[in-house]
Amino acid sequence: MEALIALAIGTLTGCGVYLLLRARTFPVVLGLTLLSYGVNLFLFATGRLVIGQPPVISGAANYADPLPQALVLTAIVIGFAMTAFVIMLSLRAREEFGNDHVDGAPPQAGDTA
Amino acid sequence: MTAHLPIAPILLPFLVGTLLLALGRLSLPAQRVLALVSVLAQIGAATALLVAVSGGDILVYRLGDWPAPWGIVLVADRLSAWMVLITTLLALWALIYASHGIDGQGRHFHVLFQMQLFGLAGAFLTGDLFNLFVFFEILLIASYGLALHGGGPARTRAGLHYVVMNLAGSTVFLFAAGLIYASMGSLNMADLAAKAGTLAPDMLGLARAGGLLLLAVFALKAALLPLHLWLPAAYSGTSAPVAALFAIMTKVGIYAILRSHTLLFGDSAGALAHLFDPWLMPLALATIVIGTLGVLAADSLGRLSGYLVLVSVGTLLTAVAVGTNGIAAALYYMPHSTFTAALLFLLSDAIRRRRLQHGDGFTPDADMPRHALWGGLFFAAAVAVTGLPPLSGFIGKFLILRAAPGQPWVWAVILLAALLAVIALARAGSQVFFNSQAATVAQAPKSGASPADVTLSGVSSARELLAVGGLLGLILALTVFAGPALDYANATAQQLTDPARYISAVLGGRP
Amino acid sequence: MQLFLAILTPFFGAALVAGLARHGRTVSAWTAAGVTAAALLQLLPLMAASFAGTTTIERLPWISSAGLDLVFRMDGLGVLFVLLILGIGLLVILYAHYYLSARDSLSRLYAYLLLFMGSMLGVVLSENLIQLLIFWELTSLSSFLLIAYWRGREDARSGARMALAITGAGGLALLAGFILLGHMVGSFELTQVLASGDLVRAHPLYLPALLLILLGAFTKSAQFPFHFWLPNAMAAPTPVSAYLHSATMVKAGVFLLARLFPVLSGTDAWTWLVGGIGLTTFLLGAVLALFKHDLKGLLAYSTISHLGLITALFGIGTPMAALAGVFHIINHAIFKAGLFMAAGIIDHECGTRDMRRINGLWHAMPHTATLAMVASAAMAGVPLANGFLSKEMFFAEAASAGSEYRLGWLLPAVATLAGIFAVAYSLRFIHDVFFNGEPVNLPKTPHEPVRWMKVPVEILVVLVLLVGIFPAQTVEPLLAVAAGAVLQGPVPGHSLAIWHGFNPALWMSVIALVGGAVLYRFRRPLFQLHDRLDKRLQGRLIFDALMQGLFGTAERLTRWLDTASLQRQLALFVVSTLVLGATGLVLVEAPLTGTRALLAVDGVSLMAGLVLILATLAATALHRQRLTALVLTGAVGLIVALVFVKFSAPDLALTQLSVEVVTVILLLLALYFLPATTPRESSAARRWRDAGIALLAGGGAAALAWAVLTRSNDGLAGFFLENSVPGGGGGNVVNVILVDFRGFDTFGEITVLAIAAVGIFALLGNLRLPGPTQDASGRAWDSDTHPMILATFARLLLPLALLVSVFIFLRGHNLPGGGFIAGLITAVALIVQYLANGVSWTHARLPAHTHPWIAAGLIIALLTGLASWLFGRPFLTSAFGHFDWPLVGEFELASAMAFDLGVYLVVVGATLLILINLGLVHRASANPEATPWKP
Amino acid sequence: MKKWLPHPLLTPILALVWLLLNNTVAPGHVVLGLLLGWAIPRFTLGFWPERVRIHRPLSLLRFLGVFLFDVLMANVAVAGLVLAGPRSLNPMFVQVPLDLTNALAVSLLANTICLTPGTVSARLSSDQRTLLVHALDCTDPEQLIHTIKTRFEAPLKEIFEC
Amino acid sequence: MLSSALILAFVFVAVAFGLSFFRLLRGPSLPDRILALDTLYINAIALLILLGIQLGSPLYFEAALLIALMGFVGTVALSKFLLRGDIIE
Amino acid sequence: MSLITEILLSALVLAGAAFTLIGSLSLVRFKDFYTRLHGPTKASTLGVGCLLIASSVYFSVTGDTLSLHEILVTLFLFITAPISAHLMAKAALHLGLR
Repeated sequence: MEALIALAIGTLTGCGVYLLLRARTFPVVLGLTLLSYGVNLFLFATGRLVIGQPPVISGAANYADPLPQALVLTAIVIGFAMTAFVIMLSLRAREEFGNDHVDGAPPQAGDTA
Repeated sequence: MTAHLPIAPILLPFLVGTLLLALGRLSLPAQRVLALVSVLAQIGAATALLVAVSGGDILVYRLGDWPAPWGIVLVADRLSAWMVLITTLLALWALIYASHGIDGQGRHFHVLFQMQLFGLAGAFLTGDLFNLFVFFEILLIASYGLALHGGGPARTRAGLHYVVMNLAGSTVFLFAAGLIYASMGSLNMADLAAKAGTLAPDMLGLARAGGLLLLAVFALKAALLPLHLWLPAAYSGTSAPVAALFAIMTKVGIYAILRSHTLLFGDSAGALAHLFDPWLMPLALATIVIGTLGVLAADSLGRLSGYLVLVSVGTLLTAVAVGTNGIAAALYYMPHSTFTAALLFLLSDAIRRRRLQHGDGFTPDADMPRHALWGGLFFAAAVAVTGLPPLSGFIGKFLILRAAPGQPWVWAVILLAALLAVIALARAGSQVFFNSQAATVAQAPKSGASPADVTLSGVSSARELLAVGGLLGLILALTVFAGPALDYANATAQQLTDPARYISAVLGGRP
Repeated sequence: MQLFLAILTPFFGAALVAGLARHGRTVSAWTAAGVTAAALLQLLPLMAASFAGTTTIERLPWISSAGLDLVFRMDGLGVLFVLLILGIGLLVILYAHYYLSARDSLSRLYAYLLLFMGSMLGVVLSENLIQLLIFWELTSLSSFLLIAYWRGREDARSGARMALAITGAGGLALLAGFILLGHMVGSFELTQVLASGDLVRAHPLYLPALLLILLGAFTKSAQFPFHFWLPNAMAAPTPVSAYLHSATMVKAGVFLLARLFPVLSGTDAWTWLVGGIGLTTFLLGAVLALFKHDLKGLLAYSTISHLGLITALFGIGTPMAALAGVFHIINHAIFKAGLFMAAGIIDHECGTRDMRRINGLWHAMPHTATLAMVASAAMAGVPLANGFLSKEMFFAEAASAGSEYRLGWLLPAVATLAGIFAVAYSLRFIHDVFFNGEPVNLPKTPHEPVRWMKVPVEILVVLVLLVGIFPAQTVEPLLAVAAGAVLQGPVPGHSLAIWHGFNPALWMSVIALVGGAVLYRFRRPLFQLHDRLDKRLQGRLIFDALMQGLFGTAERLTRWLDTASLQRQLALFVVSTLVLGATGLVLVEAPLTGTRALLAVDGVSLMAGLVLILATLAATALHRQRLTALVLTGAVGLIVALVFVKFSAPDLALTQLSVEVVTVILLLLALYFLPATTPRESSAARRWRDAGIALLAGGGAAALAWAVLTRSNDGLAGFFLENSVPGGGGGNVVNVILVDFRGFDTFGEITVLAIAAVGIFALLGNLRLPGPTQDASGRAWDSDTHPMILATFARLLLPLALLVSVFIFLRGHNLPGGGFIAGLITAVALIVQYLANGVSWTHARLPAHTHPWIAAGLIIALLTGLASWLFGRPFLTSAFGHFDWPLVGEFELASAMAFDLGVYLVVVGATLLILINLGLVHRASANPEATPWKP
Repeated sequence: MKKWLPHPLLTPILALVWLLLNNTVAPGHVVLGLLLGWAIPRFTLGFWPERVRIHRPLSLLRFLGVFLFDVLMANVAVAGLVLAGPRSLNPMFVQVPLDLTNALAVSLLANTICLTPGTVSARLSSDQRTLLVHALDCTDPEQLIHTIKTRFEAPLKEIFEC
Repeated sequence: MLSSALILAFVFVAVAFGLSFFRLLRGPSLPDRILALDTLYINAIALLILLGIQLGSPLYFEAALLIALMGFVGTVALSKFLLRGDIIE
Repeated sequence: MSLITEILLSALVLAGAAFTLIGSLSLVRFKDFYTRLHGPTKASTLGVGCLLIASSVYFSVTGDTLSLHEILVTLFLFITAPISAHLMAKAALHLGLR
């Protein structure tokens, strides 16, 4: 199970990074979304994987570590706010530049893209 | 009330920011007054805090009355108080400058401004790693809004890059925090420092990775090579008062590096001790070099100032890397570099809006109104920023050099950088001020006027002068009272280099 | 305090003069002169004291902890220089008043001059070396202003920049040298430094310190190879040249040599460096001076040469030589200032300084001519002029010192040779200008200047003669105290007289005089030779080339580094992060896999995991079809939520699910205005590079996650689980952490959300994008804007959704849920109304601007936090209690719930504000009632 | 009256839902449920101004019964078709003319159609007179239309209209 | 017996997941993909309920509730996007 | 719990899972979009319905109180599922899928 989760985190991060390195705003936003999924899972994983022991006091013997969950919740919210902002910014850029290239200008021949 | 002193500089801007948001339809002048009052109050609070901690005791504020390391604590030691005071003082003049009209060119300037201060104060005062992340996000999201205030393609592009870079940075911060928690089992900095010594060997790798990822994040915020590329565009792109306020933003990164360098990875950190050492010095020196190249290559006052910020970052971190005396020197140099950077941004904006054709570019133009005055101000600013005598910049550089005997590289880089800065600024100054056809003071419309332009009414230019003069005054004060300032800096450096007091203050009896 | 005030006086004077600018030239002239006199008067008593042999030291504490107090020192050397600075200063002020044309602002010149004067005083009266350096650099700065006085002229600007660059560089070297010196001695104060000569000379750091300090001195005193800035500084007005470039600033270098003579001199390094450079400069300057057609150019090079002479004298290192050096400082200052002023008069009268055109002025201005001739006689070292005496001493020292060293004979030889050239250029100065036929088409017709313009020159010439004829009676005492201060010991026996009998020195003088005459007579071939070499040998050209190269390289490098490309920045960041993380993880010898017992994987999890991974990969692979990628991302989000459920984090699952919905809507809203597909721009190589980076990043993250997951570490969980119910009054520990244990995080978190909303609102401003009129495949949009069925059920769902959100909110403290999730549910329910019924319909029923909600939420959160102050508890301290009402039954109220209410409000407000305003971006959907509202 | 209790039907429904949500009939929750059931409609009044009238409560119940039964049947049938594979079915679009006018009724009908016999309501004509229905396996469109009209439309009509 | 039934059920749902995802990947048309996503949501509900029964904990129920309540919003938004482009107008 | 309830539960669980599976199966088996559309909207609703009843029974038996809130999920599904189906069909028609 751990391997599966680690693999998932890796994939999310990797793909996020790849999309982040694209030249248009929308892929970058998607990349950030994937990246935040990845990091949220990672942060969650720092509480280790526990099945069927949600940290809701019910007289059970032991519970999952609640702290990482709280942190992830905060992270999710902040991530959402940030994503929203970038999306908005991409629209603003679209208006200002007339295109959706992250550098404002579609690349010249042989230039970075 | 004194019991709540540490949280005062945090809550004040939050309160006012929220009020400004609630009273959305408040008239601009009213908003300005409110914001000004708030900033003055913050200066008061910050000063009180500084006085309170100057004796050497460390104030700990347990939020929610929960003990560390479980609850979040605010920790006010000499360093934090120093940074907060610098921030508030800077904010005052930036605000005054902004109130000459730039704040009216978009919505919610003052809300964002106050929230920015909220984030800054929190970042400097919190004693919890994840809470630091949260406050980073606050000051970043506010800075996003501010950076884009006013609009225009160049600004939007720079803003976009700035935002995306910092989002990537935030992600890495989360990875780092996760690693630290996973390996060291805490988020409270003091607790981490206490646990660092006795770290299980199989956790070492994770902890080290976490620490170095932190370095990456802080380096990005501080614009340390090679993560500096966002800075010049972002700073020269945005509106002047915001750029001035941003002078403190890089310092946040430097503060974070300094804090973790001394507290988390200090001498007592066992296997984690001196984690940053192999990286800090070379990167800092390289930053100075690259920054200086940029200074030489700059074609406008704005970019020039941007790169000068870079140089100051490099200088500060070099000093930090030197050791205790270096840290003291850095702490003295910190306010100087902050204020001078702000001063330069404000000046170059004021000059830009006064020159007829070429804005702040290095091309001859007609004399601006009150040529001599602005020329003189620029000369003073140049002296300050290049570290020429007699202003505080020289003292700072002198202290740094003095702290690093037998490190020829540091000497060579810092001195050469200073020389090249002098050359570059001499060229810039003589191009902008000396080489100009006299007369023709008429305000012809500037070609390609940027949206940040406002008509030069008497009031506005009075406010500009007030702000610029205020910053110059701060620099002068820093020069005249260099003695006390340095004593404080020395005391701070001492406090930083022995974290035991910090730890015991936060964790109470626990070691 | 006196010294300090005296030094401050000129600075205040500068401000004063600048302030009085509009009151006319005479006023500023008198003010400037008055200020100078005042400074002199303040210093007189102390100078008298040091004549009596006492050294005055004043101290003002400044940065004591860094050994940098303001300490001033008045001793013999100080006296000498104070006299030069202020005395000649007065004359220059008088002279400038008549020299400067009415167009130029006299007050500006005076202001700068006084600035310089003050700095110079500071240099010569400093006890603390660092403080000395501060003033030293100030002289550089003020000379920059003075040289660039005629800011309109390119040569003035470039000359000023060059002077600043070179002297500035020297100053920085000097700073380094001084810090080293202070490091060796343990103090920056001259008293200690001068006392510990032996210690310093024995110290391993002696050589570097010496080199750095000499660098400073030589740049300032225009010694070879840094001499070339001085001729270019001649673009300055002549009074400035007369003051800075003959008497004072250029003397600062040799002053330093004199000041530190007891500490640094007496080693071979000193002798060879200082003596060698001095001699070279002496000769070089003399030679070049001969060929300058520009009057001031000639004088500039002769100054260089004489400075070389003085340097050489200090280099020889004997007390006698030092004394001679001091003596020549005096003499050169006097006659060279006079010569510059004379040259200025000539320039002023003829409108040019080209000696090929200025000829035979004898008839036009005999008076000036006489003055100039006497002065240049001193320059040539003709008996009865003061220059002769010191030069004679020099020859004597050269002769005697020469006998001690191998190759020593070079010393007198070179000295004599230089002497010959000195005589030659002095002759030229006289002969070319005042005789040698008629003037060649001068701009003006020259005649004697106004009376007062000549007075300063006359005074100086008189001094030349007085010193030259009755040295013992006039200059002796001054020389004695000065030399005493330099040597910090007994002054060697010497007799200042014109006639010492037939000794080598006399013969050398004779040879110089005769040889000079001859050389001048046959100068033509030399001139041709020089003109051929001159093109290549100019220091200025080299300097300019250097600057060009510097700026060029900087620009190229910066342009290469700083392409405003986001992708490069990101790539750099990712790579550096990888490097740092890797070094952290790899450089310890612990296995990656830990010892924790692992969970077995079951079919569903495997399937879900695979779906997650494949969906992610697919979304990346298909990212060009943006909508498809979006749908796939939606699937990813769903599975992430399922993962949270699976591993006992129901709260996270709920949050993730609701955020997911909002995010999808957000992205769709944006996608409407963006192209439907991403063009294929990146080159294959680049895609591979990125893929590589991505692979490494993913691998790294996976490795870290694996390492974390396979190690156990009980974090802080225990405390939270124990205290959640008793301390926080809630069973849902996660929620209790959020609103209580770490409520401050949440406090910040909602602020972030609020600021984001506000920032977005501000950012959108009046942003109005035209939506595409047809979809990507060119199909027109469907006509049905609000499908009726959807509309109906959306309304039907609203109350239900609200009910659910209330439910989620209330249970949050004890069971999965809470303000944030509840807020999102509410927000989504309302957004569905927008989806189904459109903006205008909904705005008729909902406020367009939810700022008040956000503000209210924040304030509620704040007040809940502040409430605890009333009970003397810290911010955000929570309280809760159980109540029992009839009929209602027992229920719990916690202050944390109020806090959570704040969260709820902020979430609803922020989410709506963001989405609605995004929806309003479309021109069509922006109806007046909803147009952005002015704050 | 209308102002204070806009949807007399909604209140008990919401109260019921509330109790279901909390899985309890504790008096406190009953009170709270009724309170919410009263408050929420007040707040959402703007979104749902017209009051819903149930003319024949009994036929509503009968309709519900029929509906649930058909759902069950439809599901089984579709499941069978799915298992039988694509060859066994012949899908087609059918235009169903509508007599209903009430928006809610139409929507309910559309929903019902979606959930019951192998059909999905695909598009409502702009004049809301005809509903385009896609049938998974239909041999006789007339038959289908007739079923829909009699089985669902009629009861809905008598419940919500006339 | 229940446990074994649950295991079998899990397998069913897992397969259902796979099938829906296949459609999601395969497309070909966007409505197909949206439909697949919608189905994934419904499968998720099933999964959650099964999980709840298996772990004997009611804490997972709200997740199912939430999906049932809000899962369709995404689908609707996507469809509306295909229909109108501008989903909030 | 008693054998009968266990049998009942097992049956319900299996039936539910099976229907869910069939619903998804239709996505793969059918050739065109409109036919695929039927699967999820119907089979799945029933499948989920069965599972919900199962869960309701289970928690009513194991837990101390009657657990009926599962009904709500079904209720919501009955409201929402058709809407999505309807709109998807509408979109498909708009795109002119055959």
